[in-house]
Amino acid sequence: MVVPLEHVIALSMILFSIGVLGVLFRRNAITIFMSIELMLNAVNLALVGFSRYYNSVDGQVFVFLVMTLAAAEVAVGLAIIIALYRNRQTVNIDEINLMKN
Amino acid sequence: MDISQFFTSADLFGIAPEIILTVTALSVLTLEMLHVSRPGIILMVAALGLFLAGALAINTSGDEQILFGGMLVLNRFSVFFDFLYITIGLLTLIFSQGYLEKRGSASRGEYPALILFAIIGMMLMTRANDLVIVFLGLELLSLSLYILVGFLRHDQLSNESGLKYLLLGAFATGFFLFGAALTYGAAGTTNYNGIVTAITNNTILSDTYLFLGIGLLLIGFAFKVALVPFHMWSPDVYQGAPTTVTGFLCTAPKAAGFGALIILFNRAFVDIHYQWQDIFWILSAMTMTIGNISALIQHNVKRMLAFSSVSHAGFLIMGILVLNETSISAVLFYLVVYSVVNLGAFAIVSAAEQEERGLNLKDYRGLAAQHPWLSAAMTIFMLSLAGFPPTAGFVAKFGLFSAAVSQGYIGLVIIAVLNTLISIYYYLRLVVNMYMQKEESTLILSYKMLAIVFVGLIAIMMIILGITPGYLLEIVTEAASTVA
Amino acid sequence: MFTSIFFYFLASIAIASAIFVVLNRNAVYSAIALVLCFFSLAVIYLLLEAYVIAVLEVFIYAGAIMVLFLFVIMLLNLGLEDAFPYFRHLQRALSLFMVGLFFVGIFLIMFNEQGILHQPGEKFSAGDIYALGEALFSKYLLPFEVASLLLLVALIGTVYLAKRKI
Amino acid sequence: MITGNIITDFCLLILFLPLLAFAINIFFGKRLPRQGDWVSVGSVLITLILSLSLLMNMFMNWDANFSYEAQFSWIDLGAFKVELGFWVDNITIVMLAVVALISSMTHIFSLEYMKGDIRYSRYYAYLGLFTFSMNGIVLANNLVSLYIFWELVGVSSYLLIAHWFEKHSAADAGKKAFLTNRVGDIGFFIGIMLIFTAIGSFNFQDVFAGVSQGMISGTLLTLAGVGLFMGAVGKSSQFPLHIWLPDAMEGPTPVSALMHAATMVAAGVYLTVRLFPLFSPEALTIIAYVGGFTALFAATIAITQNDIKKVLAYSTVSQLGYMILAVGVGNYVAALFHLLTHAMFKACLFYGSGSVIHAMHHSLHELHDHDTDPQDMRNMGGFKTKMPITHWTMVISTLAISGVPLFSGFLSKDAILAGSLAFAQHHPQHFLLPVFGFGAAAITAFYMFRLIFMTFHGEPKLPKVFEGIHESPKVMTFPLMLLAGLSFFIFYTLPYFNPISDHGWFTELIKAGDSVAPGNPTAHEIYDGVHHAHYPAMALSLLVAGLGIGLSYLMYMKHKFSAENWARKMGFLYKLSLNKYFFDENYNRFLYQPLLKLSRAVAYLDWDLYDKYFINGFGRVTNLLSKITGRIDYDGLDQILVDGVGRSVRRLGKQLKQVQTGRLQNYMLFALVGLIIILVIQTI
Repeated sequence: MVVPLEHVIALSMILFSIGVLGVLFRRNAITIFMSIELMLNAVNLALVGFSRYYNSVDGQVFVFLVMTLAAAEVAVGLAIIIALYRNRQTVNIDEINLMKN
Repeated sequence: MDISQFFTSADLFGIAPEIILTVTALSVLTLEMLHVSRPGIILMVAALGLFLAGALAINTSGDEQILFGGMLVLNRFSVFFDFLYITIGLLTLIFSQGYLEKRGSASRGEYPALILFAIIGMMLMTRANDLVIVFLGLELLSLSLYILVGFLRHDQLSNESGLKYLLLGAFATGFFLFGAALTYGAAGTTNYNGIVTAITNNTILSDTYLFLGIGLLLIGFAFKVALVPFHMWSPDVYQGAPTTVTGFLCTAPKAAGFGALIILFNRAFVDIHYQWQDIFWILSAMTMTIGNISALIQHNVKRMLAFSSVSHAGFLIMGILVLNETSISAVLFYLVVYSVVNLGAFAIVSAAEQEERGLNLKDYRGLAAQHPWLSAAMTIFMLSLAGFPPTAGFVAKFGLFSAAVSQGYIGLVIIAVLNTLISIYYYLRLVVNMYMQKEESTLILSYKMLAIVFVGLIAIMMIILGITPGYLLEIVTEAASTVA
Repeated sequence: MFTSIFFYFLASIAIASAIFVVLNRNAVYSAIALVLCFFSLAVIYLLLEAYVIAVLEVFIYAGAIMVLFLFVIMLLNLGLEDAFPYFRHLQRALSLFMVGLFFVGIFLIMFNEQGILHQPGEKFSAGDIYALGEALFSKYLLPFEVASLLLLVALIGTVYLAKRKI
Repeated sequence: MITGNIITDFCLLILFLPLLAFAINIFFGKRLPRQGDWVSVGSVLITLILSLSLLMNMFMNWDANFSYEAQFSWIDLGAFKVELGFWVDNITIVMLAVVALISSMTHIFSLEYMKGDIRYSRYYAYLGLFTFSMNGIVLANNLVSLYIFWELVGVSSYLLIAHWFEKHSAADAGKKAFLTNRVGDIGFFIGIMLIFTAIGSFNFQDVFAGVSQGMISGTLLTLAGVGLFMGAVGKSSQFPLHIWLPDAMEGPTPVSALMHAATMVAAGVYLTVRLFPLFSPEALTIIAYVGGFTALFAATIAITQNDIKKVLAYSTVSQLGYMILAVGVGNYVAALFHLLTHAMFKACLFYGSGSVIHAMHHSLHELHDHDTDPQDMRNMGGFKTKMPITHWTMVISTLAISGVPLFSGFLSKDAILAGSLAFAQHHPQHFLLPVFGFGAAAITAFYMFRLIFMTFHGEPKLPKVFEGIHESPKVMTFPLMLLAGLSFFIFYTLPYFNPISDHGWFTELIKAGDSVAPGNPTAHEIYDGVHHAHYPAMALSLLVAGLGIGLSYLMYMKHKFSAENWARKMGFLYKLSLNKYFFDENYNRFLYQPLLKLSRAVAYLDWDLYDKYFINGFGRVTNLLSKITGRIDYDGLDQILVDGVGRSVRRLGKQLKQVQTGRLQNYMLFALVGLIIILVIQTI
């Protein structure tokens, strides 16, 4: 016996919200990034849950692609963070605000 | 399992433009690796690839084709967008000549390669018939743009823009994906045709999933095309990015985003589009108003153009609100005019940009005396953006407004007309600074002859299109008729 | 019965570790908590009979991505985050409020409509490597290829942006 | 005999020759001999010949119902189609002739007036653009091309008014003209859209047909009419958008003449005349009141102005009010008639004032006096002997504008006043309209003669300057004489010679059509009414004109009354008039500044408001809340045990420095709020 679909989705939503909260809370660009990973994982969980419910493979392929994207995005993101750190010696999002009106 | 159901040689021909562009990008990178990186050569190779891709794209523009077992749909609509992207890409590459060197970075093969990859991503977005493809296209585009925005590695503003764009983009991707997942959950498939069938047959798992799914997908797009209140990244990012990239950034993703939105709402969610009209109405009114009013007080040309592009997105949303053949063709026309004009304007801004100068409105004082032709071109661009007759911008706005009026959205059109009035003020401020100020301009414009020729061509085209828009109108009507 | 209890247990671990990720000041601890979260998610995937995804979750997320994170954290030698200045609490309070609103809102919409829960079928045939592999190389051939482009772009970008001397 | 395609060819040439001159001069002007002025003058003279031949053709045909339309498709989106084209009838032909004549005179006059200007070729280029756009308005057969040329007139007027943009006042005046016009244009655009929504066509004939079939009626029709009229309010500088026209005097004087006599401002009147059939009775009443009020209102301002051009500017506003009033009371042929006669004598007055200013300028220049205002009438006086031609031509046109018999203005003004009188006889509740009309007539006569007396008669106020005054060269006096000649009645009453009846070629060839909007009287009824009111109106208007002239004579020639005394006695009224009823100040305070503030406020939303006010302001109030959330932030234990009070104090200090901007997470929070709002709206 497996849990009902709604419970999986609920868990996914909780994780997603925590991820959003992390993005809004943290000051460190890297941890913000980690929170975004959390959001993506929540999406994956929802996709797997639906895939299980529909008994189809589509959702899982989607997960596979999301993982690819996550890896790519993290690589680029961390590269930008490193480039920024070289010029600024900080990854604190509050200090990264040269541009404003 | 019969593989031919999913993959035949026809499919291969269908994605030939993408393949050509990939090969071109890889050859550009190889040339860079071999240190054959004279900018002219790289530009030539890239342009060749773009031309070839364009030729192949037009070759496939017969009847509607469905490729890869329903992943892609090729029709005149998608071909129209293919051409738009190719034009934008080509112009960006031409206008970028010499810009990176001026900003203290070497000319790198990665730059054209990334633009080519972004074009592939956009092509996929408007050819897509499946949420998976839209998602991948969007991400291919976004990833390339993150890197392009941060391309000046030693420039703090560029770094910062890159990081801001990346974090917000990834944040938006999260919402987009969650929306896609919920839509999948509601319909049991990510294919547009499947979604339509599920909605019409009412085999939706739960309306809630669908409703949330559409809402979140919409948010994802709203981030990418910068609708209020999801626009706040755009001025910062536009300001810090290399100016030529800014030109690309405010045209290409908008075109692709709107193209994909039209397909999404006109194909997958066509039966429930009416439920979302209020949202589109509000988004449109807010976007144009806040974009315009914020643009009024900008002193930095790039920020001003950024807010102006926000307001243009508000006008474009009107077309999606109405969503019939007339409005779609009006959106397509608008996109062409808007993209080309913005590219031209940013080309001039990038020519004027120098260390610590050339980005403030005041720096443009008296430019007309020194560079009468460029100033004339800039004037035409500004008038076109403001929607002033007899430039093409007027025809574009006019078509869009009358499409909305004919469906009874008079209130929104009145707001839009008022906004157009406001926008005149800040567009003309630049013109007035160029023409009506006595001070001798100290700007030293640096540009390549080729770029100037193309700026002139765009300016002439805008006037011609304003007087005889018939030819382009025919094309957009034909393109719109295949989706409407 | 056992599986559902196990699911809720793992779910609470995942939530707890996620909260830890968000609230901890030390980036390294956050990263490790995130790995824990990923592991519990992987086990949940196993319970949902998505075996390949479970393995990929461990390999890619816990194995590759988090290592990359830790690597960068070490490279940049990040210390604790600064103490939160006073006024940022408001941003936080507001964020908390908004996210809460978002969450509760969605929760309400999602469950107000029908009390019935959708119970997945007993048998799941699409979770193994055969099904996934076949889908990837037939129906999803194009997305699979495009994913490779995505990785290529990431590769180019990373090398260009992060290499000290190019 | 000119017919069919030849008319199309003529129209195309008339339309595009000035544009060609514009293109040549803007790009190559500086490299051509004489900076390319001959290109412009030549092209505009050809258009003059062409339009005069059309006029001759009209006389030869003598067909009141002549109408010709040519069109081609411009935008074709399947469901949405726009066709552009020409609509030529007698009204068009007369207007074309007026525009071409005044434009050619301006070109010729400018040869001398603008000699040596730093942007000489650009000036001629803009004149060409202006003429082109005005001809476009006149020839348009549909609302879209009308709107396009309407906007173009706005742009070119901006360029010309701000020609001397080194002067701040000129640049500002240009901007003001442009922006004020845009305000009217919004209404215009909305009106066009309303009509298009209801009828589905932009073509005038189709629109009229649609209105007569009742496809649009009632309030909607009134709204559309008022919207369209708003465009005319902006362009023809009617109350309350009249503020730009006097400022537009900052432009070169020939431009003022062109703008005031034949182009820009005439466009608004022309529009209401053209669209007269579709105005509903309610819309016409509004039009009549706006026009009548403007006529009187502007006249009262003109009394106290001392700048010679300002007086003329307000007199233009007032005369335009007359025309609009005539349209409002249904007598639109009279409006067009007054437009025609007014074009001649007002252009003459402007050239005359230009001639005077030119002379003052040169005289002051030789004295190296740069402080004296060459346009101030208080510095003039007694120029009669020095500038006889200018004097006599101006006197003739002043007689015309005052409505003295034997001159053209008498005929047209009389027709308008008779129309308003007849209207009031039919609708006694609108008795104010003729009061406006006759009041304005008296005041006009008064201030116009004040201008003549102050400038040309009496003792020279500045003898030194007076010494250096000379008559202007022939290039400048020629237009003056020509236009003064055209101010005699005879040119408008041919083939008849009755100086007190407006019966002539104009009234025979341009017949009023019936309104297609329900509820309006037919053209015949209006004609009858006017006919009956003709003699009472004439008697009254002669009386008021005589009063005005006499009072002016006594006050400024004989000095029987002292103008200063009167001004002092009516202190408050005098000040109101002198300061133009404080319109500019109020617009600035109540419209412009709030808009600026609003835009700042919205910009604040983007960065400052949130950070500075929201967070700081609310921060104090919700100190407690923040402490609570601070506790659950992270390691509640850690915070309470280790840091305790000390941290709270430090926090306060930091907070003051923490007012930063450009924060990413604020943006995200905003987006989240937007998302929630969207979901909430959608759920409800």
